[in-house]
Amino acid sequence: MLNLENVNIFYKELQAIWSVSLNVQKGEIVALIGPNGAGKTTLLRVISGLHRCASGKIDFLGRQIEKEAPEKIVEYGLSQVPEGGKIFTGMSVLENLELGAFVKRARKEKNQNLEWVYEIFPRLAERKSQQAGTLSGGERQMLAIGRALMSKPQLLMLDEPSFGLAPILVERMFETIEKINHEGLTIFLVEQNVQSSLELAHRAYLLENGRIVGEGKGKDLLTFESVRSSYLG
Amino acid sequence: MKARMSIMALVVIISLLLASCTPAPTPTPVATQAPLETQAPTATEVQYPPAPEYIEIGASIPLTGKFGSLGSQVKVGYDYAIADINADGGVYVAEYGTKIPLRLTAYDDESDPTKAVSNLEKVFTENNVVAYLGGAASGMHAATTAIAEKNKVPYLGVSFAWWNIHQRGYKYLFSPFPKSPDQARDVFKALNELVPTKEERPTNIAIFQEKTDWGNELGGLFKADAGPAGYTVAYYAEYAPGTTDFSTLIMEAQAANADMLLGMPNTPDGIAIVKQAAELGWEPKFIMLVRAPDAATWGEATGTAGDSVTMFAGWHSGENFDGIAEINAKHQTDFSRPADILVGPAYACVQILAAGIEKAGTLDRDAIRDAIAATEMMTVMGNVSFNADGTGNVLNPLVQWQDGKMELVWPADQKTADFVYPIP
Amino acid sequence: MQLLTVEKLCKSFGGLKAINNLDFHVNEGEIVGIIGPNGSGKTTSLNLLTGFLKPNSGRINFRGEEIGGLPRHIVCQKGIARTFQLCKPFMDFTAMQNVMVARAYGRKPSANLHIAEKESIDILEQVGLGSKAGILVKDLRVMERKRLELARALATKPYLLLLDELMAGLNLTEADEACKLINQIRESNITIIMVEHIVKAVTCVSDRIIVFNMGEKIAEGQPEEIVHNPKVIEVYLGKSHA
Amino acid sequence: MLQSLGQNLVFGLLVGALYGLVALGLSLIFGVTKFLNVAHGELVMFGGYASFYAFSMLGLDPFLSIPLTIIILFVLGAILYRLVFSRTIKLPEESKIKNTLLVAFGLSVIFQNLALRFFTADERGITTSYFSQAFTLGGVRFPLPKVAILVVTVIFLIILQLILKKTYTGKAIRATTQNWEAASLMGIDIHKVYLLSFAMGAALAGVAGTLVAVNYSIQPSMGLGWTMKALIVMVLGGLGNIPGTIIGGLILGLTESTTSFFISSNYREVAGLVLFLLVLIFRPQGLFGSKEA
Amino acid sequence: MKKNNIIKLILIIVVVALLVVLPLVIKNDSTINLVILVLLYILLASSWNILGGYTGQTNLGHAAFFGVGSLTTRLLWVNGVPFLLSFLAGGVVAVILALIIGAPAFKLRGVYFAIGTLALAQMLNLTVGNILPEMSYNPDLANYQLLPRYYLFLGLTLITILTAAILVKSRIGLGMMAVREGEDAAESLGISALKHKLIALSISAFFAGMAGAAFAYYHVSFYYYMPFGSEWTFDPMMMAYIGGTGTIIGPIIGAVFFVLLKQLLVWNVGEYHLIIFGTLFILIVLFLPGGLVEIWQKFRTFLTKKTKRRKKVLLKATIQNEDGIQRE
Repeated sequence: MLNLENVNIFYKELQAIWSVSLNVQKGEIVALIGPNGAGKTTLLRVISGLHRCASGKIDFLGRQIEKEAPEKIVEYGLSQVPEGGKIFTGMSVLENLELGAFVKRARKEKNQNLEWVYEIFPRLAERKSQQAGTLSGGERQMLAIGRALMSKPQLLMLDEPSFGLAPILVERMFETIEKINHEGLTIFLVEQNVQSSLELAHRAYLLENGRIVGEGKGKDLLTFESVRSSYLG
Repeated sequence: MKARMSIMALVVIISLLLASCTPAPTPTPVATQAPLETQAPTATEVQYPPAPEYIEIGASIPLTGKFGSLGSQVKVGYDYAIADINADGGVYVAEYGTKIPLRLTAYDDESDPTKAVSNLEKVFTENNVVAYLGGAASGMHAATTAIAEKNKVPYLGVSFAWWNIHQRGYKYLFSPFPKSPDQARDVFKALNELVPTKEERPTNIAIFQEKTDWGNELGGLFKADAGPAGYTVAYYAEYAPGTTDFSTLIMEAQAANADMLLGMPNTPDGIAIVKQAAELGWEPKFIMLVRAPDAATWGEATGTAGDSVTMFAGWHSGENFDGIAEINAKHQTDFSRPADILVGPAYACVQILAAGIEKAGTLDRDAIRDAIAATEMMTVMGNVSFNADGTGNVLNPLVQWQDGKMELVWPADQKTADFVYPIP
Repeated sequence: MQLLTVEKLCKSFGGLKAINNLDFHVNEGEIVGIIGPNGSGKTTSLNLLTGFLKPNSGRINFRGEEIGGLPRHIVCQKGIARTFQLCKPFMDFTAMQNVMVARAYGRKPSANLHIAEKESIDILEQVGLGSKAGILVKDLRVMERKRLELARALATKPYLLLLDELMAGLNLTEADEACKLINQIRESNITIIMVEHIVKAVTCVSDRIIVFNMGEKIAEGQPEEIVHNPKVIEVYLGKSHA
Repeated sequence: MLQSLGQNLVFGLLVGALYGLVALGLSLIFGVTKFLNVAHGELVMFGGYASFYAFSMLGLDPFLSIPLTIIILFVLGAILYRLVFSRTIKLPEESKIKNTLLVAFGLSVIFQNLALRFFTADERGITTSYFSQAFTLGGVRFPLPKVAILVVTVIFLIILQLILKKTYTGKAIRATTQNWEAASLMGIDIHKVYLLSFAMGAALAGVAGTLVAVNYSIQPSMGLGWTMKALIVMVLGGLGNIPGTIIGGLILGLTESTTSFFISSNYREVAGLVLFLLVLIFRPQGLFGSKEA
Repeated sequence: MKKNNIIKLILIIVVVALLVVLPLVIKNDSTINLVILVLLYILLASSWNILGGYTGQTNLGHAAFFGVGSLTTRLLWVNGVPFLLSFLAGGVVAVILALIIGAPAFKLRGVYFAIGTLALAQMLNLTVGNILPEMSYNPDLANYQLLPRYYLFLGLTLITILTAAILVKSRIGLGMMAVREGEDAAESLGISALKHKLIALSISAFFAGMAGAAFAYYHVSFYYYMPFGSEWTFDPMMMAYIGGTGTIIGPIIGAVFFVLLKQLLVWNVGEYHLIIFGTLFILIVLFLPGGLVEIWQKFRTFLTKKTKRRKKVLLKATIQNEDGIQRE
């Protein structure tokens, strides 16, 4: 579904990602883990078209997307939940969700999708007319995911959905992700929370210093020494 | 690297020096100063020195900025007069025994007195002008006349009524234009003549004084002359030029039961005053705004609000002096309307200057200055002579906007239309 | 001897308590590592120590003086220097000028720029940038920028040096170099606090490690203890690992 | 006295609405794109001339020509964005503000001189047949052209709010303002949004220009004065805060009119500037801005 | 390096000497007036640059200091205070104004600082216009001489440039530039940003005030409020940007270029000169963010790259040749 081949990324003159190749198959949950500064977010930004890669190929559903504008990539069915959610705090919850369905493809099915998102996150339905800026951290993250789901994506990329959440909320968050996946959505997950994400993911990649240093079935990778050493030494 | 930068700086500075040495693109004639030991012309054979190609005149005129509409009129007057004189070969200068054409070098000063000053300096040194023609508006003249005095160049200017500037002892300044004292005196004189029945006349005057030196002068004179002429100043207010909102002044004038308005606003301020007066329902019987309605677009811009407003224009195309018909014809072709009010006085300036040069018989500035001072001649604005302070003795016609057109309503022997009173 | 003592330090943004009743101390000559996951309050506490933020309550005592809430340039002049997580070099300056600024202003500044220049060269040599003195920061590589950031902090002649995620983004060899550098700095009698995300980054040099989570101190001890501390492992890898 | 004060306050409010409308476009543009378009006053001028010529040549009532003015200025705004301003869009915020300030300053020089060439330096104004009509309420006069200011301003405020709140395009504009990155992750073409907001801001300047031509007069060098007013109002209302901008305008109008009433009309502009500086010092986020914005 | 410095010094001496003898050689008043105008703008642009270019604070209220300087000097001078005293008072009063407004102004950042200073100058402009609406005349018109005024401007300009050059090489100057490059980092290194901004503002204001004082001495007649007009801020600022901010030579080149170009356009294209000028200005801002100085630098790097490449090509060629020879 998503296929990266030898992607190199620079920030100004500094190389952030070194020849990364990875793929995500339909129906999978794939996790990308690694410590701070490893380049995970950068990689997601490039996939979404927010930043250009210097070289390499990115293929999504048979389309070359490495040179496409972000709005086109969303149109093709690839949505991202950015780090920290980045919800529109000055707008109501409902408006945030409506914006999620901005692309033409999703606008027609807006109401249907809205019901679907409310079903997944009943909390959002309760707060739909509330200003998004007044939501709690967990609710914000739900909103961010809900908003991305509104575009009816085929592949959902999540950048640290557990960031800043209390442990119980993290657990629920991962349960939700699993649930969404069961409904047929492919998921590409970027996480620092190694334990939960590896338990959840079918497959995982370990990114360190801009390079893929490990790859494997999610639970296998959990016992992989490099993961442990990558964090704890 | 820095050394090379300095080289560049040097190159730039040298090019600057070169640029400033090279003359302006228009070739400047080598203006020979009039030799002082002029030979007494003998009847038989006279040896004339080679005549300069042109008689150089310089001006700085506000063609843009807030006085742009006044300056453009003045410029047209100058251009017409010079064209007319040059069509005849120019001005006869006895010293050279020939007619020499006039050439005006005029720069736009963007209604900025500082720029006007440097423009006049520029034409003085680069074109070696024998005389200056003024721009427009008192505030501009105030800055430029000092330059004329400093450079000892005769200066003829219209479109300014500021009297006080003539009291600074300037020798080179001449202005064939009605001055504040004339305007203050004549507004009451005209009103008393035009409205013979005392009961019908307005009684309470509101004066809106622009906070400029000329405004201060004229406002004070209005105030001083009102009483003796039988009027009361019910309201007197100052405002800064550029004010967009006059509602407070108008309401206070209204509250003071004023039924007559005197003021000297510039054009945008004047437009705002009459529009807002109408909006607020203030209906004075008589309005005189000395400067604002000068603009040819006044009628169009103010519509009915600006109708019946009067002013002292200094001139009107309907006057019956020689030469006006030709000017009007030309103006009609160029602008599809008879000459604007500042065209005539500007034209007269050039007439006076040409006569002065001819009388002086030389291009010596002091001689020209003395000749101008002794002026006593008919121009397109009537008979002109100068007082010792450089103010002119000229006709001061009262003009009124009627149906989007300017009409001359006073004095009676020149009038083109009847005075409309009270304002309907 | 305690160089720095932090007592009951609190800081909140809006309703969020970023730092909650924090107590810790640093002894003279020590290297203390502060670790914790994202959002645990590491950088906030560093900002509180250096005057970039004003504490809501609590005390920060440095060399017998209360420094909480002092303007940041005063804090620096009192002898606390810091580096930034995202390097903040003066981009249009050369490496040397960067260091010179610090030497001309920090603690015991050299008002004479010629002297400052000489001293700056020494400091650049010390961090291994001697040959890059005249190069614009724009043209330096990441590791070189980090070294420069360090050099700049050292040039203020601090008693206490705070390093904010110095190790992040470095590869193994680079990290080794950094460790060597830090040990070398310790030798010139400078106390160091290293704030890092990854435990590994601080174990090689730290005498003591403090672990933050959710704005509170959850563990403190020798590096070996910390690596095996169940609470720490839980915070990093999840419960089952513990 | 009291009646006179009442009249004063009413005029202050009505004129203030015009200040608000002039600032509205500037504020919209700044809020979305962070362009400091100091050539805004010149756009107001073009709007004024558009309705002036529609009035004098086509005999079109100025209020009926507003749609025409909007179209002209909208297109002009779009061209300006494409040709000039889009080149600064990728700069970081601080240098974007500085660069657009400089660029716009150059533009205002060009516009003024173009206007001079094409429209001459003459003062122009629109005086309709009904301009002096007014109704009186409790002794206070409400002249139609001034009331029209308020009506037009309110109408456009409502239209703008409806666009921003109810349409997808408007929501896209708001989303881009809050976080352009997240907006583009929603599938919003942010360059289109920038273009649109700039053109809309220019169109609003055009509407304001019509009102200026009706109530005051227009000429090529009028721009700077209105830009200055707009800048003050924009900061008073809180950068990019749409309703705040209108309220900021009203406050400026009231400050000016009460100053002329109680002190002297000479100091009405000065009072506005003093108010502005005080607000800047004590509440730099504007009277209605939030600290985050 | 040393050789460069000597060349530089010689160049500076030559330029200064040229400027000193200029009015003695060219006795044309309008040329001297033009050079005075250039000097005035160099003064204003260089003084603006100290705060705007070196310290990174976009000050749109520079005219306030220029105006206050000219107002003070002119008022004192016209009222009989000895010239030298009134002249210096111009600069001093400008500094006092700077110190009064400095602390509150620097609470503002970025766009707020810019608009705030613009409003301040505008406020002074209007107030002075209200209080002193009269034209101010030169008290001694009969004895007006251009030469002393020229040398006054020249001297003042040289002092300003010299001060700026010394300042940026000093510790304070280093601190100022560090504040421009990044306030957070600068403060963390022990620099008080506020103090440095205030120093920069005061120096900038002092020279703007002195420029105003010289203007007051130079101009025969002007309105007191005129030097407060925003064009006295915008023109010098445009010059600094055209030449290159944050450099000593930039504002000088900018001022010379600006005044000359404007004059040339006035002579050659007349009515359209401001339209062309505005277009050129926009092009410079958009495509040459470093100003004219940047062209030079780009040209230099281009040259060095080219020579390097040529050397490489030459080297390659030799190697190939050698190969060739061997093959033969």
